[in-house]
Amino acid sequence: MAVLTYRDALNQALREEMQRDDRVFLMGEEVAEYNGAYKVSRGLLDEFGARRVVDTPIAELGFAGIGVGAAMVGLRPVIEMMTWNFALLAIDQIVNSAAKMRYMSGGQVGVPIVFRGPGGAALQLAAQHSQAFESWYAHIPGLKVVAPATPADAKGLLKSAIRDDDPVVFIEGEMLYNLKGEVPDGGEHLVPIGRAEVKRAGGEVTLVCHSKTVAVALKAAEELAAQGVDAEVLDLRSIRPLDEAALLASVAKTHRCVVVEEGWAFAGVGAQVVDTIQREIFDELDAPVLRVTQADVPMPYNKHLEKAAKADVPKTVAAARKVLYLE
Amino acid sequence: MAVLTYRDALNQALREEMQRDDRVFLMGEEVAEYNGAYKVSRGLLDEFGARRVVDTPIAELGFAGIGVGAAMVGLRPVIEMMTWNFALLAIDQIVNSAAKMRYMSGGQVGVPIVFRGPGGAALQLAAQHSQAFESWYAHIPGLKVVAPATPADAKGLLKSAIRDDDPVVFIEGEMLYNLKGEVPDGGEHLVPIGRAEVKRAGGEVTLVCHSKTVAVALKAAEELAAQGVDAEVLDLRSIRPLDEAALLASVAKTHRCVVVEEGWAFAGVGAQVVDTIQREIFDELDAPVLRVTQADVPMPYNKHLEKAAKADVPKTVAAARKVLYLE
Amino acid sequence: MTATASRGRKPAALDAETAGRLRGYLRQMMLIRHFEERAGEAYSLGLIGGFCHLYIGQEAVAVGTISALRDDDHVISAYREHGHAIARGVTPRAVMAELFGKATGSSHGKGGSMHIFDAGRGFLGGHGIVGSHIALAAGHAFASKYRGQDSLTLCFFGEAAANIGAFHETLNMAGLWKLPVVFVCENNFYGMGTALHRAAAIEELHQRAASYGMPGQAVDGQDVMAVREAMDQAAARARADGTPTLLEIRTYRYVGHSMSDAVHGTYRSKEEVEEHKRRDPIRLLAELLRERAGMPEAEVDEMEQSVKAEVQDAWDFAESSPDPDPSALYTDVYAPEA
Amino acid sequence: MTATASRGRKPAALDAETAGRLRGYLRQMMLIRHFEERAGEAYSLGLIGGFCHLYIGQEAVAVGTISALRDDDHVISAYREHGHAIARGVTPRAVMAELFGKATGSSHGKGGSMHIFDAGRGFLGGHGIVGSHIALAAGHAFASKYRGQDSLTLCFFGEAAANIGAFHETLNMAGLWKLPVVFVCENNFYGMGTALHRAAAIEELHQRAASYGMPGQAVDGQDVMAVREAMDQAAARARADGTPTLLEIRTYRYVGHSMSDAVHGTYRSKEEVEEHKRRDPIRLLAELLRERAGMPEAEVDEMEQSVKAEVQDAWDFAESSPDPDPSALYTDVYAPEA
Ligand SMILES: Cc1ncc(C[n+]2csc(CCOP(=O)(O)OP(=O)(O)O)c2C)c(N)n1
Ligand SMILES: Cc1ncc(C[n+]2csc(CCOP(=O)(O)OP(=O)(O)O)c2C)c(N)n1
Ligand SMILES: [Mg+2]
Ligand SMILES: [Mg+2]
Repeated sequence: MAVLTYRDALNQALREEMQRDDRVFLMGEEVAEYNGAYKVSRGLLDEFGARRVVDTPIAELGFAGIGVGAAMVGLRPVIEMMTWNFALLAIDQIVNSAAKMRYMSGGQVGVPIVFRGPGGAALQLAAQHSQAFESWYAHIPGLKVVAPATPADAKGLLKSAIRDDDPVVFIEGEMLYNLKGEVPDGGEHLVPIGRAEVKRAGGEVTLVCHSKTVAVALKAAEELAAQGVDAEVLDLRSIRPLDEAALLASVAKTHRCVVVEEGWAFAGVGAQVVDTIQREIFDELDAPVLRVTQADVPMPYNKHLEKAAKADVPKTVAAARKVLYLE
Repeated sequence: MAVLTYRDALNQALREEMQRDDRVFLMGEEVAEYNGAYKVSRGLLDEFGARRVVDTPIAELGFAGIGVGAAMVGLRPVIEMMTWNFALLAIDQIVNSAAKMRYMSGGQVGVPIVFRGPGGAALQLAAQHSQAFESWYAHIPGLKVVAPATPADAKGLLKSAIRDDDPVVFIEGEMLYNLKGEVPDGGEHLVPIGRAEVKRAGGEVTLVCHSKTVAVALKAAEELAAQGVDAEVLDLRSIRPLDEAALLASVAKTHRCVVVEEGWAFAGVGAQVVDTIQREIFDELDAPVLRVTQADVPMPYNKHLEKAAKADVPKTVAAARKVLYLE
Repeated sequence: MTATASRGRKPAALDAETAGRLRGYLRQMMLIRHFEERAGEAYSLGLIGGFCHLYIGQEAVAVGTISALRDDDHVISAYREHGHAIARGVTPRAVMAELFGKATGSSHGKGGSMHIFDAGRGFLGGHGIVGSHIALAAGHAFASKYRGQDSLTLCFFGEAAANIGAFHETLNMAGLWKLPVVFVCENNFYGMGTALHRAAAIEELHQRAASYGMPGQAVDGQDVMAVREAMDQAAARARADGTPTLLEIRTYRYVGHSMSDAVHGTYRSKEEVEEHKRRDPIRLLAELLRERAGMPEAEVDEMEQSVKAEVQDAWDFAESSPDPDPSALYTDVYAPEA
Repeated sequence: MTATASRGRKPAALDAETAGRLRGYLRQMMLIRHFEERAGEAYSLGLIGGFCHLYIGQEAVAVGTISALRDDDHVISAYREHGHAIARGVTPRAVMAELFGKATGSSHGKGGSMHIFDAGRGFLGGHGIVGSHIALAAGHAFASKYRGQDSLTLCFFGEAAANIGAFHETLNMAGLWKLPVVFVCENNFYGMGTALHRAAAIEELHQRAASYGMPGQAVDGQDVMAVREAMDQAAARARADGTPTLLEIRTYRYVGHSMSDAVHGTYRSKEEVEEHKRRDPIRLLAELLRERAGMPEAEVDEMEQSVKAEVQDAWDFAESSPDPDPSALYTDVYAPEA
């Protein structure tokens, strides 16, 4: 297994799938000549040319729609959103066109497309540039939503997303691009959409997380271990479909759960996780499920305020101790 | 008290607030000469003229932004979305501009604006025209979200929304416009934002609902009464802020709860209701909270399929019986 | 490029090929007209639900443009698309059954009036969000070019859609990348109750093409030959090197915006509607065929009988077709598992 | 209307009033330039975080336009707005402290570089979503008109923003309703790494005004007098009857798009940047004042010392100011309870 950054793992996935299937192309702002705002598409223009790596004007609604239109007639577009914050401008095409097309055409017209780009907060980018929208997209039937936390998952899920026959919202962690990790070799490393993964096994409390909060949960689990608490870390990886089986199996074992996510609390991903757990295994729960989320405010610029706003290790440890009635 | 339709109650609220405050104006597609696509603004052009009742081109993003801009400098715009489905095109202005402005300007620039229009499904309007987005807006700090179920609440909440100094997303029930009900007389009938209401008192199970599902829950409560079950119907009215005190008081009394909503299940309003209940009064719950939602599919056109997709009385009764362990 | 192509033609006799072609157009236009009249009737009877937007008065636009297409081209439209679908060869049975919400409908009853699809005929909807499908059209055209084909995409939208962002973003990219789309702005002078001049800062909408480096042209949409001529030129440009065109085709709807909208009295006068009806595209074409191809009156009557029978058959088919199976609620959300 | 207004002026002596005014512009431009250089320095030292977009090279646009405003006008901009804020009179202290994220910053440390606000001076941001604030500008202008005032709104955006939907929707409504906005498209020929000709189907962006029934004009943005002249005309139209104008002001940024973007080497050559620097707006104005108003070299040196001192003071102020109180995290989400 090679050690790759999350960025290079994504780049490999794109390259391999473009080599494999001429129908796959990449389109978005700065993806070609600039090699990507976050350099995920580095080298792809050189290798595949301007036919398949397409720089666009700043026109998210328009090029998202062009992607959907191309997918309707059999191409397999990968549409890069420079960040998911800007995708609000394109959300009509994602929700009203891509997610509905197969259904409203009575099954005639599918939309095999991937919308991808960084989501969530980076550092000091302030209110308009620091938002995590996975719960929004996961609300919508017709879409699939994935958010990988590691280089291996980034590569394997992106390849699965590109091969998927339905629209996939692929949310990368803006702070994860430089993260290194082992990635299985070869062009057939596929991580199935809809499958969570236990990133650390434990018996006393389940920490549910995805994307950037996987590192938070793992760190919290270490600290908890030092305090004598054995935490399991469950990385959802896919938000829709949600791997209910894996979720319920873990919580049925630990009887306690904390959900850690980057986004806001109200009707966030964690709310759905809570709903699922209490509905399905109410009697297994020894304590209410608690959540660690972004503070319920737009993201401030000042770095201390920003830090205080984010889901982090101390908040996660505290929540875990609380569901264990340790404080 | 006069008996008014929901439509006329909204119309009165607009008229009274426009009479009271010259800063209030109404803008949107077909609001003026056509008297509104759903006739909510009937007569307003005649009374207030084209300065204050403004027909727009089809340009949701643009006129939402014009509304936000006008609010930033002290006007109090009411922006009609012909339906909330089309507001996806304007959501960048609602989320990235209106909701963030006060915060990112350090408190200098508020946005006293109301975005209003019909939400949810009507009859056979199919996938692109039958969506309930309240959970999306309620996810966003900086916004308030209300969804009245009765003429009295429609009037009282719209007046409060117009007087509010922050952006309010006001979601009307497309099927409720002809609903009649008593409305308190006088220009100072204000229903506070953030306050739920018990629409029917009961002791054995709480049916949480809002907007169109209030009628569903009331009907279900009647059927349950006939079956010897005493249900309480709690109309949230405001989704954000959520009246947690009223919610918890009711469920602490009944120990059982069903949430009925029009939208999809995943990370819907009900998921947040569940999260709140189990977090705050875990030990009061005698059964898991269950939810009745739209089927997890885009809305089909065929009327039988559509009916089967919607939250309805039989599904609500069944869920209530289930949390009472009656089946 | 603002002159309509119909001016200055002399009333010479038509050659047999042209006359034959025009007879075909006439029948298609009559079929669409009659289909829409019966759809309106079915709506009043409660056999059709939801929103239903009729195409009556605009038939020459659909027929004049779509007749120029090849099988490998694509057509996409908004919610007023029954006529476009029929002109493209979607059967009246499939369209009517869709309006009736039946399993035999073109979208198996899941789409309804606003979402007619027939992928086999390259008819890609039926879309309900004003302007959004304009971008989809550019996507189909992008795919043609990507694959090295010379097929084109024909995209219909109303004049009110020319004020929304998707129009602008798409036309800019289509102009920039030379995407083979013929953008047909059907200017019927109203978007719901809003007159063109109350919604657009300029009324000569075809001039907006200049902002996107593409040809633009105003066309008389009640003259099917003029429409076809403009379309032929636009199609030739699209096939040659991908050059897109913005055709502003001026027409009129004789009916309300949708079934709940009155024909006149709210935003337009009875006189205005009557005035426009004087240039009815079907009558104009029938007269032309009479004058310049000696078509006997009886032939028009025959056509009328034949389209009536065809539409009645479609109605009967739709009415007697089954509703979708209840299990259909849950299919077509995602692709079936492989 | 495409000729730039600067052509054909003769090098006659300037009258005292003009010379005085231009001296003021020169100092402002030098202040902005120096402020930005120091902001870049502070960024490298880690005193500023997040995204930071410098305005170096474009100073004549801000100064030439904003100098024409009255106190009751509004100014709104995108994320490259430090220069616009300073030209509008927001103090370098308040701007620098905002960049440092301090409680004394113009947005109390919550906004940062992209969200400078000073409501008291009618400076309404600092917005980060390309194009969206163009609609906000039209809203401010709508309010002026609603209140019967003749104040106007000045809206800055980059040339790449002219391809996004908000631009189109807003300009159409502004043209239709005659909203008093001066739309200033600062054409610096690149949107991040994308050259104008790779993003827009036409390069003469001012011509897009024709689609919206408003005047459009290309202006030499390195010549502050030409900018001011075009702005005066646009402002007069806006105040007279609300007529909006699209000014495409051609300029150049001497620095990268943001701090992580190289000055040259990726999407533009060193030669190209050097070539543009030859028409540096500050040097051009200093030369003009020397030639036509006999301004001694020493005065430029003095100005330089004075702006340096002012920026150093802003830096010291920012550095020594406190961070916001931790409780500030939760304020300003909603209006305080009455
Ligand atoms: C984005 C959006 N806004 C509003 C509507 C509601 N609506 C449906 S059709 C229509 C008028 C469109 O007029 P035009 O484009 O001229 O087409 P026509 O109906 O005349 O064929 C409106 C406002 C919509 N469907 N989508
Ligand atoms: C809607 C949106 N898409 C993409 C971005 C990312 N982005 C920020 S600035 C920029 C380039 C804008 O260029 P231009 O409008 O020419 O302004 P300039 O930076 O040259 O001043 C891009 C793509 C954004 N902020 N908003
Ligand atoms: Mg129209
Ligand atoms: Mg630029």
